[in-house]
Amino acid sequence: MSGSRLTQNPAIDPEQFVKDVCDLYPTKVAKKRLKHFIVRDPSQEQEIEANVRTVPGIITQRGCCFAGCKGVVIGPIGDMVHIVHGPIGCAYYSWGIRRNMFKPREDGHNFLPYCFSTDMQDQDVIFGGEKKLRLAIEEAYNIFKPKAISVHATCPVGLIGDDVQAVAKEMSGKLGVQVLAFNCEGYKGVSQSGGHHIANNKLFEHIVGTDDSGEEQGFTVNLLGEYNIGGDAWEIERVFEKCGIRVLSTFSGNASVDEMRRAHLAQVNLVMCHRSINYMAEMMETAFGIPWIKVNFIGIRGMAKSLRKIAAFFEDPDLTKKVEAVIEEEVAEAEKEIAAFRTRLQGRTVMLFVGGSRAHHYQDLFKDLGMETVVAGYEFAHKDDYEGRKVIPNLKVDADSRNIEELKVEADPTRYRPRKEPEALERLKAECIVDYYEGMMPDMPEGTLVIDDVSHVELEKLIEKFRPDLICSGIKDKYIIEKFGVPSKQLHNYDYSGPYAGFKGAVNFGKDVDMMVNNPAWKLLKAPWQKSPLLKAKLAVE
Amino acid sequence: MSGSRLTQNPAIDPEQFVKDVCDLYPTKVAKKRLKHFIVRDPSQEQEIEANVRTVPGIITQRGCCFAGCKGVVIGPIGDMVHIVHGPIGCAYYSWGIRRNMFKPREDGHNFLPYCFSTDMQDQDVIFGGEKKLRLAIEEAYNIFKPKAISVHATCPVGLIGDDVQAVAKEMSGKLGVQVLAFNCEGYKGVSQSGGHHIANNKLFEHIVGTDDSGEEQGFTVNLLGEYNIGGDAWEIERVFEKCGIRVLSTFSGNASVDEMRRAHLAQVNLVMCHRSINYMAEMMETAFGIPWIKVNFIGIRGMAKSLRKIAAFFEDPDLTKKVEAVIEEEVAEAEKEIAAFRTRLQGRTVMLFVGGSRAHHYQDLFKDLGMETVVAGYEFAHKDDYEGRKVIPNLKVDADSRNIEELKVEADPTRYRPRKEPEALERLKAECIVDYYEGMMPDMPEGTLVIDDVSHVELEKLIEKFRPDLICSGIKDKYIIEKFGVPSKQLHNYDYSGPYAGFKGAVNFGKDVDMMVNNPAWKLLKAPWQKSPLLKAKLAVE
Amino acid sequence: MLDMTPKEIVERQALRINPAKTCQPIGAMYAALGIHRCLPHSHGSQGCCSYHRSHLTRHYREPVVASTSSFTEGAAVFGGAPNLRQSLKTIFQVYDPDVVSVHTTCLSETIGDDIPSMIKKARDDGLIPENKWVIHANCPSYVGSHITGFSTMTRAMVDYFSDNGDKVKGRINVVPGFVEPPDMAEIKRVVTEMGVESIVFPDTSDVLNTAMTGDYRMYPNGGVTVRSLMRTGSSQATLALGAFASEAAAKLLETKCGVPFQLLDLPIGISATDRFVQAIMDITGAEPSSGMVDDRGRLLDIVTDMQHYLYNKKVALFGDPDQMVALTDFLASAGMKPLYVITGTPGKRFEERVRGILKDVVPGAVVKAAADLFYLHQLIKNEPVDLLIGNTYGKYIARAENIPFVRFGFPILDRVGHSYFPTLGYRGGMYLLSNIVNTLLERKDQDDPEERFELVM
Amino acid sequence: MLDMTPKEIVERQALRINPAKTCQPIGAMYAALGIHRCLPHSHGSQGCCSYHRSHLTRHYREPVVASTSSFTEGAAVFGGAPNLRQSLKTIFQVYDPDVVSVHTTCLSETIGDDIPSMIKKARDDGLIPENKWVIHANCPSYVGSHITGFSTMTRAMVDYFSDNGDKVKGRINVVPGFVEPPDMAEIKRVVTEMGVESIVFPDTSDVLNTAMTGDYRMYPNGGVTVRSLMRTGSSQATLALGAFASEAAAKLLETKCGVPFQLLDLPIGISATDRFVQAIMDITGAEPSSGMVDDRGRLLDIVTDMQHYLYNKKVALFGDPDQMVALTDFLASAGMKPLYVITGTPGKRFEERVRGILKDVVPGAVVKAAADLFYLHQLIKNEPVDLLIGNTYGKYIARAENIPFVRFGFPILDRVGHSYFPTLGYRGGMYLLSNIVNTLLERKDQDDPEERFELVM
Repeated sequence: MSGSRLTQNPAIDPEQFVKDVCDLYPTKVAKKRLKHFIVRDPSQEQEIEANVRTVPGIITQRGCCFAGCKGVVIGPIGDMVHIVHGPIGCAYYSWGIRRNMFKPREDGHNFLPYCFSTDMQDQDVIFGGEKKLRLAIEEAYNIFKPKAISVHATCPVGLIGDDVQAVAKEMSGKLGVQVLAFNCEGYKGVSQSGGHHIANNKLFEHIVGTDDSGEEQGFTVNLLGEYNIGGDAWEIERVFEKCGIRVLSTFSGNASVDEMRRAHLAQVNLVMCHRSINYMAEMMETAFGIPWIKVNFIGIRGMAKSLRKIAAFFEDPDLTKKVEAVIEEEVAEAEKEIAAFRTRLQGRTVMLFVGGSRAHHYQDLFKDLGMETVVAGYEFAHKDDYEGRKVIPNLKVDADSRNIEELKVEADPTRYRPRKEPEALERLKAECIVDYYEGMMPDMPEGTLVIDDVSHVELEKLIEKFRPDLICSGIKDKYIIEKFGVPSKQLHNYDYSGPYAGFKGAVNFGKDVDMMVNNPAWKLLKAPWQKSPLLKAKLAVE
Repeated sequence: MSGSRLTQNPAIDPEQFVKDVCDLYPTKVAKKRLKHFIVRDPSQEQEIEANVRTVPGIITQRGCCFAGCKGVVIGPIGDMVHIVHGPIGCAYYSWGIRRNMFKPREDGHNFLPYCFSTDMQDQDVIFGGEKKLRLAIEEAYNIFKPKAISVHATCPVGLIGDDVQAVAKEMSGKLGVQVLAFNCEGYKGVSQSGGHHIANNKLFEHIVGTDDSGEEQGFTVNLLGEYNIGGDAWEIERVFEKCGIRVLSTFSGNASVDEMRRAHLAQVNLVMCHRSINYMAEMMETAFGIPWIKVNFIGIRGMAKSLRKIAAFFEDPDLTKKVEAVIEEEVAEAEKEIAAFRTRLQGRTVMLFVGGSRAHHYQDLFKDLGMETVVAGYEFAHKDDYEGRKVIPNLKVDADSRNIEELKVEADPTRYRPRKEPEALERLKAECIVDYYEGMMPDMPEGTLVIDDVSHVELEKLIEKFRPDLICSGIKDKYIIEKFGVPSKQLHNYDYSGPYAGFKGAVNFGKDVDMMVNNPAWKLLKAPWQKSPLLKAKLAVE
Repeated sequence: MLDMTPKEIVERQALRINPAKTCQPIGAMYAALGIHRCLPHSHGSQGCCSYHRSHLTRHYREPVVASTSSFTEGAAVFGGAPNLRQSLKTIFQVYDPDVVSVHTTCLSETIGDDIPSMIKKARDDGLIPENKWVIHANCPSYVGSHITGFSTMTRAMVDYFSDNGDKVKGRINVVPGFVEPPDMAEIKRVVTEMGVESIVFPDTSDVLNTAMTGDYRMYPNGGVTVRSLMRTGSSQATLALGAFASEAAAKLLETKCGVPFQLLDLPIGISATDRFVQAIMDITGAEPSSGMVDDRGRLLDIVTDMQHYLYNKKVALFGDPDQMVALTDFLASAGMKPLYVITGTPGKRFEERVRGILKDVVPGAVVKAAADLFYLHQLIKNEPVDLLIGNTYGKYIARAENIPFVRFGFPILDRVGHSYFPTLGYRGGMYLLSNIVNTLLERKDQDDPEERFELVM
Repeated sequence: MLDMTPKEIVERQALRINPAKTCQPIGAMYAALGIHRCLPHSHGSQGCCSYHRSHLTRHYREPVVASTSSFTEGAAVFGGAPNLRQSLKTIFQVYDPDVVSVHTTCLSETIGDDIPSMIKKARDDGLIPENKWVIHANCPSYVGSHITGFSTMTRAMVDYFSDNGDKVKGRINVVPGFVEPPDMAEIKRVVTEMGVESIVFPDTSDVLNTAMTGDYRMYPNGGVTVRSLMRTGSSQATLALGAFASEAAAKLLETKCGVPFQLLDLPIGISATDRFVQAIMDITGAEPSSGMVDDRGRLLDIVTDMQHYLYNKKVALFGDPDQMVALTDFLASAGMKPLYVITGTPGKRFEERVRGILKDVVPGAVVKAAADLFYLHQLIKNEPVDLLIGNTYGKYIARAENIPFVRFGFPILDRVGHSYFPTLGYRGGMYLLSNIVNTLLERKDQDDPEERFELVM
């Protein structure tokens, strides 16, 4: 592909566009924002600014630390009671909206449709909320007898000085049930991202590796950073099962806390959402000797490629054969089914502004559909998600990042077990199969735009200037985009559809994109009289 | 009861009311209509005009001969295919609206939710419709393989001279399935009543007594003129079963044609709707020796009384004991359950304009509820329904009645079997238990009004003058009455409720009447500002 | 439910099973109720009048008053002239309408009663008071359907009342067709909002959706007045909405009074309403109000917002031909797939029109006039659909095949709303489409397994 | 579904499970969107703004634009003044609103940020352009509920804008409360139809139910203008609809500008709407239009027509307090039995009012403020109901207990209609009641055994 659609139109100079857009801001703000734009030039090592504060007043997609911790990583664990400690809102807004699906296990425990909060009142803010939190944990335990309880601190909790860790420990002892406390107050960090890290840390410290029971045989994996939105994890597991690969635990889609406790028994970790879960992958490798593979199960070819990476890791001829057979069968079927969509979508343009990984993942799938990603960016990613993990050593730690604890991890004295001979591991690393993520930018061709933490006004201008055929974003942008007459696909919640992962998911996605892009309703934006000047009909008596 | 509410109000002279209402008509019409009004004076033998033509232009409740035949008597037989021969309307309007319920028997045959018509077109009217009828019967047979088919002639069929009887006979022979043809063209007779008679005749001639198989033991009865509206027949059967009385067949609610064929094996016929089915009762007595009992299963006391009549007929001490036990139990329970309704309904007035029997039957039930029937009348009854069967010998046969065939019936040479010794039968007759119906009028106290074939304008005036608490009528009147702010209970279709028969039905009816009469919504007829003159509020700045 | 219906479809030439139409006179009666102070009169057996009144009453839950010639066997043999004379005498004395609309029935048509002569004689003999009118429509039930009767009675309004005269620029006639009272009101509202004077006829709004006040009025406030009907002849143009129900009247008005007409689809959905609005603009030069344009955009907004639940959904629809044409167009434009489109009313024109709409969208669609619900059910048994749209009689099929069901059309006997909320125009489209979407969502909620039960949809 | 919920009810003092309320700021944001060209600004962490925008967007399926002070740990420690200053700078340059409405959050409230001083300083420092306004509302999330936030922001409109002045006879203010855009439009329509001039504030109609036209406008046509808000101080009187959402603003307007107010129930159903109309009559001497009286009668007609399906039906309802009060009254007047009436918002006043309504009708009713859906579910497990009415979160209970469910209130995340069809006023009552009746009928159709499956209902 030589240059993107953006650069093929001589009337549009992307560099000029970036400049014009930033000029809308106050000068100092403009200077900051400029660094979040890249007009791709693959011949250069390009650097983008990411994971820094959003300038106050800018209308951003971003959320808070609590959202990243409770909302993204911890909330999906379905057989735990997750208590939000704070005023009612934070619990309320993170209740049932993310479509992280869960099927209860044999014990029937399922707290996913529930919302638990200490519903803090002014008295609690004035006199401290620890007492209420203690009582809330006890009430939750008495009513539900869950296997574990989590507590999530919200903004005021940190300020008034409630020691949620101490309360958790105390109640854990008193009730005999594990209580995990997360200090994920909303103001921490610059986006959801801090919350992911906090969640990773606590799960690693208190859950992973706490149950050594049972022998785990065969090609066992953990799915990390797969949240089972719209049932993605189930489609992945369907294919895995055909191949003979067994998922021990998922972080944290359809997750059971019992299974997470035994995650350290797996052979390899598969990392889907690099941004939200790479901490866990790293820590588990250090502590237990489990390497990780960056996978992307989104897209037909992406799925096939990821399966091959897994096979390559295990270096088992039978598995490789089985994987290849499954790929052949599933790809053929999927390709057949998307053919019609592809015909109708070929050459259409798309922009992606979403999350910390999906804006990259879905580019594979759009390629399968013949669509061109002309602009892409993340909401809360770090530089390594754009430029690859190679930049990590050089990341500067600013005040906002420093607030999020970096655990010191060492090899677990009893549980560390290298999964590969050192040379094999080195080879896999050299082949970029293991412990490797190259970031989004290498996949973005010349002349495309990369935009970090896109703002409302930037989105408006992008649409006006480039009028893409589709924009993938979240709920807050969706109807703004669509009022322009441009279809907008929510890639957080899949517009209440899914699964989109795996082979069948790709077909499903193709169907949904075809529906949105080619919906006849878009032809009705203008009434006939708005399209052509008023015609006096032959009937009119003059 | 000394005089009705109507006469207790000195400001209202019912006689004057009748005169005033009739004065609204053209003189000749007024003279005719006057004969349809009776202000009850039990000290006199009062005569009412009934079963005569409605004057054209008068807005009447009445329907046609087809409605009486297909709609009332034949349509409810659920395991037959009923084909309407004519333009589409007659089949369409008689499709599924009457709430005659049916449960299929073991063979699963159930044609109740279906509507069959020859959908006659102009070509058929011009060239004759027999060919199409033949084909329609054949198609019906080929598709459904029913046990029997009926054909119902509509207005134009008679005029163009289609010989439906001949076609039925021919197709019956050809297909080997019984085909009954009914010459029930809409213009025959003066109301639905002619259609009942036509239906009775054909069923008697071709269905009843055509299957002698099996022995029928015990206290066997047929329910005649019970159409299972809202499940009435099922409630009656529930009580019968408790008593040990067995229903062989019902004419024609929840009716199976197979069971009707064996109706002649029963011990006694129980006549509910005297008007629509008395022909059958009479003919079966003549042909098979089955006496009939006029029953009324509507109302707690009515039900009890009817059960006692049946026991009296069978003269079996065990049955009598059982019946008394059932009555004791059921009456106590029902009385308990209606007590609250009765408290709220006591003394309320009701008018009844419905059918050929229900305007009488329901008076019993309203008495149970403490309500007073102040005006009542039938839609299509004959003089005997008002004045009792004693007047039958003196009825004059006019041109309209003469059109409806009167079958000559004789004792069946092989099937006639007297159910009672002659003296026992005579005694039962003398006790008014058997072959006796006294009509509605004896139950109407002094000063109440009896009105035959009430018209729209009469109804309006009745409401304006007497403002009853409830009027029972049909769908055409319902909303007219309610626009006056007076609740109107449909006694044809029970307002989609029921059952109303039997003990539980009476309770159910009490509940429904209480709901209608005491519904708080009636208090909202007028807005506050319509009730009191405009008040300038204290807020108004003058 | 409907367990007797076999899957295998065999052609029927004679037997109609579970019709999707009824007979002419009820349509004539309904149309006539749209004239202010008009008493419909059924010239035939009592049963016709009783059935038609009952059926309309069940649909509207409102008083439906009409009289009958109460034919007996004598009239059937010797003709109904005396019955009609007696009727007129009784009616004018007792019920005092401004207009008596006589419609025939299959009986009087088969007899061959000559209604115009009878009316003339009645007039000559003084049976019709001064300033009172008797009009008539021939309604042979064995031709067409209830839509035909409606069309004929509407045409009779032109025939009896429309006066030729100098054309009043900017005033239009709208013949709305066999639609609901709130639809007729909505048409009036929209045209008025464009600042255009209109005469809508017939007009059953405020006749068949009246208030509960404790005061019964035999002739409610609504209905087109005789005076307005007379003035239809001097309007600038006529918009006939629907070929089957409305074209005949408009055509006669052109012939009789030289008022040109445009035949339009019923304004169901965006495009058809656009064409309706455009036609008014073309004729009068008026512009749609900003509120109307907003409503248009709101309707489109529902389509795009909820496209996930609409797109590619297979729909079976049945009903009256003008409704089916416009509805098919609307559903297809919203991304749905009308797989079966059925009307009971005969008419090749219907099939051609609907097939034209579906040509590129659902090439395999089954489109059939003069068809019935038994056939539709069999089609569904052979290839199921995701949604059924039609009148109340569809509920048997919906239950038998477990298909979500939206009630639309005539009659609706088992739900409320159709008397109050229009389905015509942009606003009506919002109501109809919300109903469709919510029905599909309700079903999805029922079907979804517990782990896929959605909070947000 | 909800299998973890035990039947046995134990008192909880600390743990809220499945709330029937949310926090203040979202209410403030919603109210502020009802000002023309206003950009709501959330003074707190980014998450608040994101959650509130997302939630409102899901409910309205419309753009909901708001900005945030994007607090980080530094701001939490040292206060949010610099963030607010930077925000105002950015906002006015980039988004050019007429009004910025700042609402606090639990974070900035706990910190103790003094917003009025910050605004004053920003104004003094020239950060607020000429003819632009910055207003504020304190929204401690740990007090009250979203209704409180709505009430406070509405009060702020009076505080910042209302000018005392000579009273204009015949002009009234209406504070509609936390109701839907079409409800606010319906109130305007009704008042206008009475010939009365009114200022309705806030007014989210044409803001949160806009058209799809292909042209995005960050500030849609709707919303009460600043000019109108200024003029509220010279209106003749204020009608405050709902004690919880609207009284505070009306009271302040009385104190500040001497405009007397009447506190009324939300006009849901016949009686409450009667009182609303009567109040306007009392104040202005205006009369209701005949169309309104007709609509009233139509609404009553639905009640009487469908009484068989409503009477004595046990209902559980939950939602915002003003809605619950009026709805309870409406349902009871239609013969239904509200057995459980729950709101998440705290307030003894609510309990007293609803108990008063139900005193004679359902003496055993459970009425509870500051309650939650877990409790409601347990109540239902102990004595089932025939119908559940509430926001989308009720769907879990409805599924768990297999109860027919009518969505009413905020939020509705899984159906359409609430953005377009009012539930206030006589017309709104028709929509709401039709919905209730049809839901009950749908259920009856599902439950009826085949032999009792009804064609006519």
